[in-house]
Amino acid sequence: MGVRIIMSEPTNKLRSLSEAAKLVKDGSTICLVGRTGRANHPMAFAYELVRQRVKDLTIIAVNNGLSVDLLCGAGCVRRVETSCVGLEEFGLASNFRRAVERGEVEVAEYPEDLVTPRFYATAHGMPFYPVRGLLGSDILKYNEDIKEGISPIDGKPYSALPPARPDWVVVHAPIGDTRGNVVFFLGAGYSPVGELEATRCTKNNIITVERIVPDDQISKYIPTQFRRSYLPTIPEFRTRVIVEAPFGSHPSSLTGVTEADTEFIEMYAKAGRARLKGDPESWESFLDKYVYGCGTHSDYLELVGAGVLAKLRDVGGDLI
Amino acid sequence: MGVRIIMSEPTNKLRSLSEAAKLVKDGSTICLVGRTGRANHPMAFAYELVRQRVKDLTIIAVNNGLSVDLLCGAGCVRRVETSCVGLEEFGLASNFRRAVERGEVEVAEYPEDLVTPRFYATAHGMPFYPVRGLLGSDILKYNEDIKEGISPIDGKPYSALPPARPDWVVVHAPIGDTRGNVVFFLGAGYSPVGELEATRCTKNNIITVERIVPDDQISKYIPTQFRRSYLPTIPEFRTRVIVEAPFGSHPSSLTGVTEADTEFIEMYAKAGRARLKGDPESWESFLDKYVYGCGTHSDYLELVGAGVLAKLRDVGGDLI
Amino acid sequence: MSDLQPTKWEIMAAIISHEIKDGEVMFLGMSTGGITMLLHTYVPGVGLALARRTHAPNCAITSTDSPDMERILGDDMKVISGANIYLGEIDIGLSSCAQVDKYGNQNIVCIGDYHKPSVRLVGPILQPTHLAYFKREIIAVDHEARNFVDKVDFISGVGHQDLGPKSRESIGLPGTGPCMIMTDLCVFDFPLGTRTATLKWIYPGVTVDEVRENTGFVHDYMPERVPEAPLPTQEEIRLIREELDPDAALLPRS
Amino acid sequence: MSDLQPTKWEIMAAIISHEIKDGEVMFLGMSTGGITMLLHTYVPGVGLALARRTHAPNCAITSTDSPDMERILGDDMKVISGANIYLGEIDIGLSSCAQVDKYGNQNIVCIGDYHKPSVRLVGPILQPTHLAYFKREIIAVDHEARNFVDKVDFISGVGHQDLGPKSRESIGLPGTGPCMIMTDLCVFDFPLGTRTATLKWIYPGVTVDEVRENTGFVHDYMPERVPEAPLPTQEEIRLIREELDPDAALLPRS
Repeated sequence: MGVRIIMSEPTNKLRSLSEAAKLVKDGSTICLVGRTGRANHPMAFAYELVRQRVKDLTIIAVNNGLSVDLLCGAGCVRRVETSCVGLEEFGLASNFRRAVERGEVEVAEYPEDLVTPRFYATAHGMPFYPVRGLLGSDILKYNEDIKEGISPIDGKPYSALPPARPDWVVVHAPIGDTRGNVVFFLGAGYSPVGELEATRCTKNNIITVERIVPDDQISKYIPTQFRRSYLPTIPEFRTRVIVEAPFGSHPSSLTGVTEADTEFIEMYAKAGRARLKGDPESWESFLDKYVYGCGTHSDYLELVGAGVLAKLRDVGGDLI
Repeated sequence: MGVRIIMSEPTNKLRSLSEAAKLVKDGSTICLVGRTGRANHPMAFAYELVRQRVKDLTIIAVNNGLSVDLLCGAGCVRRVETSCVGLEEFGLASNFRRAVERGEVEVAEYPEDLVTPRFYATAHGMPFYPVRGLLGSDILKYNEDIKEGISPIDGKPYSALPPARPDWVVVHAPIGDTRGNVVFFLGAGYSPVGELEATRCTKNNIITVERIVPDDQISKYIPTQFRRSYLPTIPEFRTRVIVEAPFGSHPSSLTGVTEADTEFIEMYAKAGRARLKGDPESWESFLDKYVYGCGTHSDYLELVGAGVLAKLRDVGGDLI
Repeated sequence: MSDLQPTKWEIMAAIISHEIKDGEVMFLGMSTGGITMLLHTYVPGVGLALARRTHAPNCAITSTDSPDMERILGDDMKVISGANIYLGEIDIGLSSCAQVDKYGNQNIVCIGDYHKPSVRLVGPILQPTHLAYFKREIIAVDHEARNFVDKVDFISGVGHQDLGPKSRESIGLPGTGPCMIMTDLCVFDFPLGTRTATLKWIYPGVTVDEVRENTGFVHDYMPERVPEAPLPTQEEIRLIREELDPDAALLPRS
Repeated sequence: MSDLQPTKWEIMAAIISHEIKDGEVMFLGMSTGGITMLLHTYVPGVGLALARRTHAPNCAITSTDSPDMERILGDDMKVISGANIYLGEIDIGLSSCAQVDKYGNQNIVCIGDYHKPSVRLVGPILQPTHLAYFKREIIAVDHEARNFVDKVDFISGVGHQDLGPKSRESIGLPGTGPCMIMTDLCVFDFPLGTRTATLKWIYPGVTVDEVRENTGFVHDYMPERVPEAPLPTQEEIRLIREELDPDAALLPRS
């Protein structure tokens, strides 16, 4: 009897932004891990979800801002599970505010330190994550997913958080290869804890990166100043698809690569505020121009302008 | 009104091995984080506990071996909470075996992956750590600290592990300073997860190190080959006392610093086996010679012999 | 040499300094720039540095949002890592809110009915955890009447509540809760007997009427005359102006 | 050219190879050297490499205790990181024990009464978790009568138990439990009907009597003639001897 001799062929997980976004069906639960307000948001992916007019999303978000606000403002969201949606120095997230105030979006409230533990619980096979820090707060009153129980160890009350079960986790990172290996850079006081915890709770991870580098050569493309540090990674085993999206966090920043585009965010926030106050025109223009009017992410980057983008690259980014 | 002007004076946490061991009272619960069998055990500290004839210890141990076996063999232990006590290629841990078979030491059984979560639970304020992987096993039958409950989230049964509440955590590491800052080196496939998780659940950490280096200069003393990596650390805030104990893991290894002394362990294991079979003489000689007969850790090292010790240093150790 | 007159910010920094005991660890919440940065980061940061220079050389902070401040204060701003919230290793927290009530309950989630709010705010962020685990909390709020309400619309930070016979401890919270409300007009504390906000000090030039007009809840204790806040000593003012913040980069001089 | 005769180790490696489906992830337990290393590390390691060279090019292993083996097998031993035990991402585990019963329950904790054991063993290590979460488990045991008991003294790895109407699933275990017991004489499996150990294959030269004498539990199915284990093909033997393990550093040739 003969034996088939087959050499292992690593799977090419590279997809277009549009193909990747099509994975997210109406009514899905997705995890968008941006960092408070305007850092490290997978914005290119969020824009693409808007373009594809995805509806009724449930978004699990760590301290969030731009990405959730955009999706709320475009009518893609039914529910947000989060500790925060805000735009930091640019004020409240007006689209999120408006959607919640009109009852269009419901919120499940979690404190900041209990968002990633919901991923931890899933990744560790815990049936729930028991805590005591919520006793007495109205989070227990209004978040109906959190249940009260009595500890079998000490007989005292506790609150049980539900493990996070996202259909898809979406993360933006600096570099990756077509097999789905991904590397993050580090910034002052920053490590991508939320991103890593979230990607560990599923294999349905959609990773957008600034640049796809040749397979097995990822370490060559790490900028010199980061090479002396341990860098957080996502192993290929955990990546479902990977997408090349340069400036894929714009207008938010990407640690070690791109600064936030504060002028753009100012314009964005102003449009949201006007709409909240009853004047929807500038918000609709924003969507028409930067989202629906752009067939692809490249069109968007062209609109933003190469000159503007070049100024946003920080030291690590120069080398990408 | 005058104001006292006082400049901050960092606390000197350096203590002798004997002073540090005196912190552990009879009946205490201590956590000894060795790595399976014969790696990274805080042996100098364990010997000193024997010298001080500490009694009735409860030991919380991750996969363990030499240190628990020694303390069982010297009659210091009442109870062990662990996933494993064994000597790897040197066979079963005879002193642990004997003590358990004679009913002198009781064991609380935990699987390997559920030992460090007990530290995680304490460090994260969890009232208990809920799991499902024990259903059907006799661990639930015989470990009375693990309680059964019904999840308030899905209504199905789970097991609640008690958080670890050690009075003291003892860890051996390569280098540290008098303020209590400590650095671990890395080995193939090794990171000191158990050590770090354990030290995070209390401030009562006793750290023994191969070498005390000048304050604020710890990074200078990291051997070159480790400098390109992120190295795990214990911050001074978590250290109660620090002790200089060169070859403080002997005869177990210390990752990146010292190889295991396999001849010594062979001799040790043989003495334990003989005692288990009813011939206590060689075990008693071992204790008399290497523990009671040594006033200090230096005496012990002298007995082992400088020539033997020198051969055990591996590449990282040369630079210590 | 004439006496140095402290600014409002210096008075607040000194009050925070005096609140910190030696060896204590402070935790600051997130700031978003502007006046918030001043009230929630620079004032307590300078307060901590002042404490380290005077009576509490071993106090420390876990982190700040401001690398600039850490650079300016240098060794006077001891930043430590590894303090554990859940083990009660944070002694003093500092946070803000959109609403606070007389029990010290705080709200940063919404104004109005939760399901149909008139204003949806950012969300709870870390506030529930501050108020559950930190040994004590300083609530720092701009003194506007709408911020001081009889009952907050959403308890995102648990104060002393209206617990009746129940204490915070009885409901399972390890921290002792808010120890003061510090505003730009005055300081309230929560005396052990009533555990309700009681006007403790007003800053120089502020009147009780002014406080009353700008406070939306009724105080159990609101006398005609309230002690003026203890002012920083000449030496403390000198330390702030000459050594800690010589360029007035953190605390404005007026 | 005469036919290559497979060794016992090659037969076992090929059986493991055939058990692995393409894309599957294998997890090996801890080995402590000697014969254990051969049975629990080298045999399954070569089995995996053989699967990758033949029908399962995308199977992988999470880690091994043997950097030497990983070096020898090179690209044929795909080691992946990031597979999650609790999410069911391990397809096949391999573990040993001091006792196994006919339901595939395993024991590595003690022999005799738990509170007064005649032999205290190492403890459960990772076995409970293997048997709870891995999709299926290969139990690899030296074939001695004392290792095969009617009822294990301590269930540290949950097999198909004597659950009566209850299934593993009904008690909340996501993995499907042991799929085979592989010894140095034979292979048992657990057919769906009875879920009790049933002699499936014996190796060339081994008799049913020999198995019976060395097996301490009663089989529901122990016929006079049991099929001989499927032998590796000539090409598989060639791959092992010429390409995977040319120096016989892993599997002894006799």
